[in-house]
Amino acid sequence: MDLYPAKRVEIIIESVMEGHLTEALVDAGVTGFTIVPVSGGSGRSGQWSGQGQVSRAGGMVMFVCLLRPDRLQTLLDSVFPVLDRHIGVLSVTDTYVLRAERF
Amino acid sequence: MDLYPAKRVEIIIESVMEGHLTEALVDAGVTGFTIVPVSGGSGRSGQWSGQGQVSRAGGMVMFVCLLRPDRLQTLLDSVFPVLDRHIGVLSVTDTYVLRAERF
Amino acid sequence: MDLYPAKRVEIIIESVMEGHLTEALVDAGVTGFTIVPVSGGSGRSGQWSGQGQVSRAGGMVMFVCLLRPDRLQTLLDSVFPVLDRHIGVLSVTDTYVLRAERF
Amino acid sequence: MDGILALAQQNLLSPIILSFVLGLAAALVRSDLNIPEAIAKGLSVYLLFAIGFKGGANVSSHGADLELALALLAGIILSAALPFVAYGLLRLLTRLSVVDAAAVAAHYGSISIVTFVAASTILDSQGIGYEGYMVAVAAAMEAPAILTALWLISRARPESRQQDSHLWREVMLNGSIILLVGAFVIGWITGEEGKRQIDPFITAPFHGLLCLFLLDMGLVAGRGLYKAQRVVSAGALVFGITMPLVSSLFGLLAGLALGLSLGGVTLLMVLAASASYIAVPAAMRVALPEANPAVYLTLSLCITFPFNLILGIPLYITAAELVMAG
Amino acid sequence: MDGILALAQQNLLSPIILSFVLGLAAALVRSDLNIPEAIAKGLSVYLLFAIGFKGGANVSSHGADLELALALLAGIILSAALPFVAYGLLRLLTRLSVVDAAAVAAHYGSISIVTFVAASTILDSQGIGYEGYMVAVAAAMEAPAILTALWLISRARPESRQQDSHLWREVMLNGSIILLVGAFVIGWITGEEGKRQIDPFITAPFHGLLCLFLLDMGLVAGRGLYKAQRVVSAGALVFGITMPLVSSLFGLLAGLALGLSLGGVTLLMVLAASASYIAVPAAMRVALPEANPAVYLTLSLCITFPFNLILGIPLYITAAELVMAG
Amino acid sequence: MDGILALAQQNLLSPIILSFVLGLAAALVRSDLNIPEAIAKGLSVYLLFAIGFKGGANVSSHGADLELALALLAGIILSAALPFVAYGLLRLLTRLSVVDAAAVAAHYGSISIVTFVAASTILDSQGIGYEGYMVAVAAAMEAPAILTALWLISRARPESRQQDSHLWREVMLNGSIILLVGAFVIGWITGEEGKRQIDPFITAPFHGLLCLFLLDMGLVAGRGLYKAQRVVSAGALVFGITMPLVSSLFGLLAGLALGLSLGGVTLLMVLAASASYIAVPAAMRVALPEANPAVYLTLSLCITFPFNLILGIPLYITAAELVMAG
Ligand SMILES: Nc1ncnc2c1ncn2[C@@H]1O[C@H](COP(=O)(O)O)[C@@H](O)[C@H]1O
Ligand SMILES: Nc1ncnc2c1ncn2[C@@H]1O[C@H](COP(=O)(O)O)[C@@H](O)[C@H]1O
Ligand SMILES: Nc1ncnc2c1ncn2[C@@H]1O[C@H](COP(=O)(O)O)[C@@H](O)[C@H]1O
Ligand code: NA
Ligand code: NA
Ligand code: NA
Repeated sequence: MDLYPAKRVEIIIESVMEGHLTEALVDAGVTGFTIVPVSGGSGRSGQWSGQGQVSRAGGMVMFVCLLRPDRLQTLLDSVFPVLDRHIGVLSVTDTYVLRAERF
Repeated sequence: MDLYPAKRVEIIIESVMEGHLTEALVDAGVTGFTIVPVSGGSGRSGQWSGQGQVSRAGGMVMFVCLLRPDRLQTLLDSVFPVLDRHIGVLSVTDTYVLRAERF
Repeated sequence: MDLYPAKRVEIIIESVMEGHLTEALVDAGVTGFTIVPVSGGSGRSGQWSGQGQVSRAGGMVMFVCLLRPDRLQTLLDSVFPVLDRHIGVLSVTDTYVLRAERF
Repeated sequence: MDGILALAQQNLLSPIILSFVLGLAAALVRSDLNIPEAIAKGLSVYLLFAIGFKGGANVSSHGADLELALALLAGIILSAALPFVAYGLLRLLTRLSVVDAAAVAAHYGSISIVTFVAASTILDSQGIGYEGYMVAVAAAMEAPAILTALWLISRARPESRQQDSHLWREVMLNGSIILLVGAFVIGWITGEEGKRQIDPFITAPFHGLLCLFLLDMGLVAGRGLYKAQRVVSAGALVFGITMPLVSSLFGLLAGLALGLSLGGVTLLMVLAASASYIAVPAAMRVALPEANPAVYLTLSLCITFPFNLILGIPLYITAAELVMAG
Repeated sequence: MDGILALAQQNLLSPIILSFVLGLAAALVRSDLNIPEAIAKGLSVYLLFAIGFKGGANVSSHGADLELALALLAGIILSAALPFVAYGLLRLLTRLSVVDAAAVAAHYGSISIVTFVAASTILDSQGIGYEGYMVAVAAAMEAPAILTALWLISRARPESRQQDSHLWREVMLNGSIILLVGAFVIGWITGEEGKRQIDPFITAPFHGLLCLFLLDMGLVAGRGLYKAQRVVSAGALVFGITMPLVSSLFGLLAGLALGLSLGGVTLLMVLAASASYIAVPAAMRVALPEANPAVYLTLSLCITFPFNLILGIPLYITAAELVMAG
Repeated sequence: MDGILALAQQNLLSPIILSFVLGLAAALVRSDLNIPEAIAKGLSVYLLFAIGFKGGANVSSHGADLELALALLAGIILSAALPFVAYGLLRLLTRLSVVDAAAVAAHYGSISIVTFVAASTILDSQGIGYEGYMVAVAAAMEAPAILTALWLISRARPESRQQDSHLWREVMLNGSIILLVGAFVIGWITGEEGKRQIDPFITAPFHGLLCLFLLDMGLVAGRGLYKAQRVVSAGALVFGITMPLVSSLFGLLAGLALGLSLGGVTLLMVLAASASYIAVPAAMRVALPEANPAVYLTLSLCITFPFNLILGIPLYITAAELVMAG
């Protein structure tokens, strides 16, 4: 059970952009990611909460993407145009994965 | 697209403390964080699950907070009194972010 | 408020395996973990979304487990048989925690 | 005696009780049957809204000013006083710490709205009337017990820290109290005309939705019972069954003193006998994080709630009937 | 004048308005009362399906071909034209940037389906009939305003980038439009026979479920009001109240020109006067991310929506009555 | 023949089928219309509870002991036997691996409860009666097919590993089976009196809630169809349509042998013809993780389910009518 170095990219972005970001990732060949729901938060534009919300306008989602270190730049290049004008944050963390051939 | 070092603080805490922790963070000037729902878990006090629960007493939430390394101490100082007597765990991970001016 | 080194293990696995994995972890003495709902994703088997799904067959969940570095191997040994034949990814990240005695 | 048994059996064989039993059984055999959290919360919103509204509409057509004020007062006193009884009984029967005992006591002074709803549904199906304002009494009884519990602790541990504003908000502005009182007021203001408009929503499907809610509660209670052995001593178990019986006597006396109808007396007994498992647990996590939630949740949800639902309610009806007939 | 006041009071004291007020009050005192997101979305699916279906079934029994086409056309023109009025008024009354003003204008050209539903419920309870196809007009008015807003910006900033396919999907295939139109078509196809089958679902509990939805909207609007002071200037506030009044006049003229019934004219006034807070905000996040959502959401949801719900609707009914009687 | 067409057309133009078609269409044009997961699960809890309860209450008033036992036995045999047919047909028509073919076979031996519900709703609206215990037969047919599939694999691959306790829990204590059987038993125990209490909940809104559930299924099936081309070969497609026809013949024979009523025979045909897409897929993920879920989900949910819903049910009714009249 060896562990291999990888990158964990976490992107928190507006719900309305979920489809765009998915497309951008898949187009860039980044086909492994997981989407986690988000229930609230706070940023420069103040606090928000998803409670009782019907519109998708206010909400956010979190993408978690594990990938080989050498693919990081491809991911960043494809994500940046989507993230650029929109509300959201991105972080990149060093991590280790099992079964490196999957990433 | 440069990446800047940052800290990723993850706090898993009882749902009833969501409001307190939010206030503590905002009071300490930590205004960027995201709240993720949690559906179950296990700890020293045994396993729990949010399924079918009406009361907020049993549930937990996860705060994810990205911030500049030099602001970490402020965050810890403001969070500790809230976390202290309550159920919850906190972890701090080194990470990298885009657009450092936002944090 | 000292911080102690720890490992953050994140396992994204099919919902149907939630019970198995919980048992495997608890049996291995890993009793601290948190389960986060997942709303969609993409992998080698294509994209999926939990929207409107009634069956548990399609969904996934995320386990987040903080533990002392010396317990990592125990965890990996107990998780591997469950993860092996099933859809899912595992990552291990270096992190720091408060109150080390809890882990 | 025959009356109780017949009533208990009839109760036991109603869809609402059997739905609860189904949930309990499914959880105990560890089926994956579950009601999503959002649906459970939605059902509780529905029940609180419907029961509050119906109570208010009833008051609007029957009037209740002084009577209502006195009943509220009696409810508040009961809620504030019963924790002393509970605390004493707990110290007698168990080895719980001061904090744990006080936390449990708060639950038993406060009330369980679903037990109240189940009881009023059973009264309806028996054709026994009751005062519409009893739902306001239920709301009034939610919080005072918490104050008594905090006082019990501050007496035992004078150094304990001051409670902050979060606690007060948790206690007084708790969502379920606001919704129940709000719906009551809406029902009162809009009266018969309002009732006519939303009646097909709050009356026709009520019984069935209560079944689903009790199914969910059975599931949650059944899951909790797994942990019960480790957490609940024999003494605590005895408490979980004795306390509602004792409390119901206080409810009975208060109901008679207020001159309530048979149904009203029964409901006051039920309120006194029931223990909170939604609002008070949340308040306790804020106010007394060191109290062990497994103790109070298990007692309230896994012992006292099923006891009241299955045996308690028929017992209280029969007792009220006997006393009021005599 | 007495008529308006009586109607306003009667409206104010109905369960639906009081439920909204309850939600607003609970949020303002910062209670933790909340409706889970999934339940709120489920309620909106129900309302859209029911209102769409009923409209379609109504058209199927009364027929509407040319009339319907003309009304749709009028709705599209209103939706496309009103943003110009809104934009002008905003530039006059506020210092909002071009982008912010255009984004707000898009909201006011488009419509709020809950305001429409509330108005038709009030008409029903007044016994005032209306054309079943008005719900199709509502659907037709959702999107055109967005195009006008984008045109306003592209005129002011010729360098602004081309919109991509995502925006068009967001605008034209928006879930609420599809559901409303789809249910309308289903109602139209299945007619009386279909209505008979699902009537106990779409009619009987409608009023009560609308109460719960408005309770939720009160909660959301109340939370939004916390931020309102910082975001909304006095000028914007004036806009949020003046604009619906101005728009309703356009609606009135269009309704008279189309020869609609009293109820139909009122509903067209309501559609013109209402501002979107579900579909357009989402489209704006995609199309104009640089516009400040706090501005348009606060204006639409926290100012104009409550105004229309509480005062606007009785006003529009009375105005239509006066004009059509005269 | 005219009968079938008329029936098919009438079926096609009913609100439930059109709601499914609406969902399908919305997903195919890639609208963002969606039903939250919690609401979809809540709807399925409702449908299972209501259909189980109604069946039980019906049995309680008509009695069914030996008949019921024989029908259950027939259902179990059908469920256990049909996977052999399916497996053979798949090996003939497709190049699926042993594991994939066995996994698909398990789905077709088991049943789809929504197809059953839709069929009984259509029978109701045609005024065709059926045995109340058919819902118990449905429950009994959920699991046996899984055992056959596992046996098929263990025969082909004797080295395959033993199944553990998790699988048995997944199969036998599956939430939907427990709920269906539990509600059936509750209906049986509480009978007419219980039915009277919760009838406005389980009967009046049933049709409408089924529409919303089918809308959701249309959305899910439509999203699945996107992947269908890549996954499903022409042979598999033929299987997805032929298999229900073949199975329904077995159901017809079994129904005639049991001496069921016209409605009962039709429902047994529907059960035999339908393929699971809730319980069996989850069991397959546990038992046969190496089987490709895209294959069995696409076949069951995107091919066979729509086929049965739209064409199959009218066909089975007509076939049963012809045979039983002859
Ligand atoms: N530093 C941060 N850490 C985590 N989440 C953040 C941070 N900053 C912003 N967010 C998330 O992004 C949303 C929008 O941020 P903003 O654009 O700054 O208002 C917030 O509501 C949070 O959910
Ligand atoms: N080591 C851990 N890693 C992740 N989550 C944890 C850990 N320990 C505790 N938790 C979470 O915190 C909750 C309460 O923990 P405890 O107070 O230990 O019972 C658990 O149910 C988990 O959700
Ligand atoms: N590289 C990855 N990063 C994050 N999540 C992943 C990754 N690969 C797979 N997943 C998750 O695991 C699921 C199944 O993956 P797969 O078995 O590759 O189809 C996906 O739908 C994602 O939710
Ligand atoms: Na009590
Ligand atoms: Na408008
Ligand atoms: Na079958």
